[in-house]
Amino acid sequence: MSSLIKVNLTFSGGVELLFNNIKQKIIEIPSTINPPKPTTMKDLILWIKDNLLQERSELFVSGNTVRPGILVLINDTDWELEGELGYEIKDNDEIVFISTLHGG
Amino acid sequence: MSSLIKVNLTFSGGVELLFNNIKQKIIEIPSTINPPKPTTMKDLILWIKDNLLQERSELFVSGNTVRPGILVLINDTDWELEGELGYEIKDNDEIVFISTLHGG
Amino acid sequence: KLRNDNKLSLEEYLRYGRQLILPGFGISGQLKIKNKSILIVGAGGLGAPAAIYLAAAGVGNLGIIDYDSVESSNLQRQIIHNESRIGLSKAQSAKMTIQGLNPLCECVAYDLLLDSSNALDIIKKYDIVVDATDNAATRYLINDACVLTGKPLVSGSALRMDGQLAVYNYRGGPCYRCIFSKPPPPETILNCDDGGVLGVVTGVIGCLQALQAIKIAADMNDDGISQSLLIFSANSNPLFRSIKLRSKKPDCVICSNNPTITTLQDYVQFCGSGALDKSPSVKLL
Amino acid sequence: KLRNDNKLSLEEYLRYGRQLILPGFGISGQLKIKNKSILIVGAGGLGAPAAIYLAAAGVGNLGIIDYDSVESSNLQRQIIHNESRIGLSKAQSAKMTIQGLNPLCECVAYDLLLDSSNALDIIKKYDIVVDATDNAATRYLINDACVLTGKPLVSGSALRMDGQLAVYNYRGGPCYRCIFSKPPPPETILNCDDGGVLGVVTGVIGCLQALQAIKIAADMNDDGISQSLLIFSANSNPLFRSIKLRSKKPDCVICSNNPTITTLQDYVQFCGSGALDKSPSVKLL
Ligand SMILES: [Zn+2]
Ligand SMILES: [Zn+2]
Repeated sequence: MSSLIKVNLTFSGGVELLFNNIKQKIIEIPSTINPPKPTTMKDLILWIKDNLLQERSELFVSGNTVRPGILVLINDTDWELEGELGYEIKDNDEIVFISTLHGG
Repeated sequence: MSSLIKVNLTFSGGVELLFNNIKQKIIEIPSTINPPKPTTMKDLILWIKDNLLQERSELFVSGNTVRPGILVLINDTDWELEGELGYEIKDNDEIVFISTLHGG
Repeated sequence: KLRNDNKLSLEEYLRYGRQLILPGFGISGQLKIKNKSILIVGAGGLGAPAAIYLAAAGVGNLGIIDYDSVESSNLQRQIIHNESRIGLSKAQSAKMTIQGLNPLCECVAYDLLLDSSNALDIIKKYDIVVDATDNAATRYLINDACVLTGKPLVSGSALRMDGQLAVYNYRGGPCYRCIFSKPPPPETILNCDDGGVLGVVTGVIGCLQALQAIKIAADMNDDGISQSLLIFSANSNPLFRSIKLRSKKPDCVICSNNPTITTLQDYVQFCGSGALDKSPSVKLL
Repeated sequence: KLRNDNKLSLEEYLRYGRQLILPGFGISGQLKIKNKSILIVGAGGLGAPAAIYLAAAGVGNLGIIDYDSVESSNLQRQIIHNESRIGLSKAQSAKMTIQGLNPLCECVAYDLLLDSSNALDIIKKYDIVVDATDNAATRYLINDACVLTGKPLVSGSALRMDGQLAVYNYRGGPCYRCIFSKPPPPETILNCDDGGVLGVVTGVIGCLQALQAIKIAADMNDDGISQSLLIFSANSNPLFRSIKLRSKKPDCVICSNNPTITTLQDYVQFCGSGALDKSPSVKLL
């Protein structure tokens, strides 16, 4: 019984350039991408890589997580406080991928 | 059966000076201050005047509403979009009273 | 008087290179702002950074209005002036700084008090108006003049640790009177001279005014700037809060389809105090 | 060298009047910032408004580091310089503007490239460090030097339409490495010269850096500034977003109780590029 959950994605700080310059996107994904476990951030990142990323995936992922220099926010909180890759995605979660900037 | 509801109040832009310089306050008020109708913004403003305001109430209220120059926000939205005085307060609502500024 | 160039000179390519390679701005954005004129009312805490960043960005024509002269107590926040300008007209001092920063920007200094007798004549010459004033009467005056002449208004204000930013009369959004139909009682109004202000609070809001004016001048994606209020509180967390404002009021006295106000008014009387008054609370002392 | 006055002169009362009457700041806040020294690394887009507003506010001692010279293409955003300074050292030019704005501020211009050989000696002389640089290697260098010398770090960055602001190594909060333990691949890093930037975006972030430095200098209520990241996006709505950051990492290589890094490193090697490099993506062209 894998229902669909809605996730609000935001790409910012330059990460949007990897996604056709789209800054916000609402996606629907199965609540259990890898049954029987609920969909986690690890599943979501892989799903984004496979379904949304246009090319040069090494600019977004590194191993099974995001590359260094991309900060991940779950509902406006650093994902490190939420369990990182193990965080279980909930319906209507807002996930932000933001590139750290160095210019000035 | 008037249960208690929690309301998050924020005073900003100078309005906090009327409330002992307190910018944020969580209050608990009856869900039906005037039975049988649910508590409205009109009830809340009167409640604040009677329970929180220290002095010089004319700097906060005018008639049964807030004085000109104070903008009221309900959950980050202009209260005019939410029904103004008639809006029915819900548990955990965030209500902001902000004074319009003219300096520069 | 306005330039209407369709291309950039070599000097402009060099100077504005960082904007020309900017996705979403580029040469077309640069040409648009080059051919726009922006009026800044007030060369004080807000007008200083707004004028500087608009001139630096390459806005073709800037007008700066201020009737006041530079004083030592201004320099804590009015960073377009400096020690050597004390006693000079603020409008002239601002123009001098702008000419030193970007000689390609044509700048007109108006050393006068904007009022109902001159506002329409001046404002109608510009494409966008930046309200960087410090009193309620002038804010209603500028709003009404912008509605009557059809100009977008970028409004900023700052006091103590707080600031506010909004764009009025733009793309069908509300005007200042739609939000604040009645002026506040004069005894509740403070300006920076009487209430104090942390200088950099005006810096933040003035920069954001320049940003919104540039976005309007370059016809950039508005994403709701015509109907939102940004609230800045320098000693709160979070520092900023964005508010969705109401739409244009169907019965607004000036911007609705059936306005009852069709000419400029006596705004000092309307507000109970004006640009030349000290705050009433201070007058009572 | 540092002044340690316990009172304000008549000149200071006049100049800083708007801050002296400011609730929550006042004479005690003014005295605190007068007796503080702040180092600004970079006199570019971020450092320009940061230095100007810190000097204007009355910070007693400012240090400004930059190894570069003023070019015409800088003036679109580096508003502490002007046409007459082209070719001059940016640090010297910044100092000249500051002296003209507020002669009471003692300003030291460092016309050099901050690196592992000089960073500790310079940074240890200051109370607070403002990172207004434009490359990853220098950001790690400054972070490590601030941790090793125990200085709070106000970090700002800007690129294209985006900006970021955070305070590191302050009141038990995380350092830059706690958040970004590995540097990004060099091919993903752009500076403003190569990626472009809207000038006023650096204005907004630079002003906010000055604000946070003033709040630290005056010991004002921190309200979580030590553990949050402000994200600014000039063409999004809302313009700002505040993020709660993680705490200090218990195993951070430099700021934890058992650090594995106890001296400055080779940051150019660590990041794969340094302050003097063009972006790798551009080098490939
Ligand atoms: Zn209206
Ligand atoms: Zn650390």
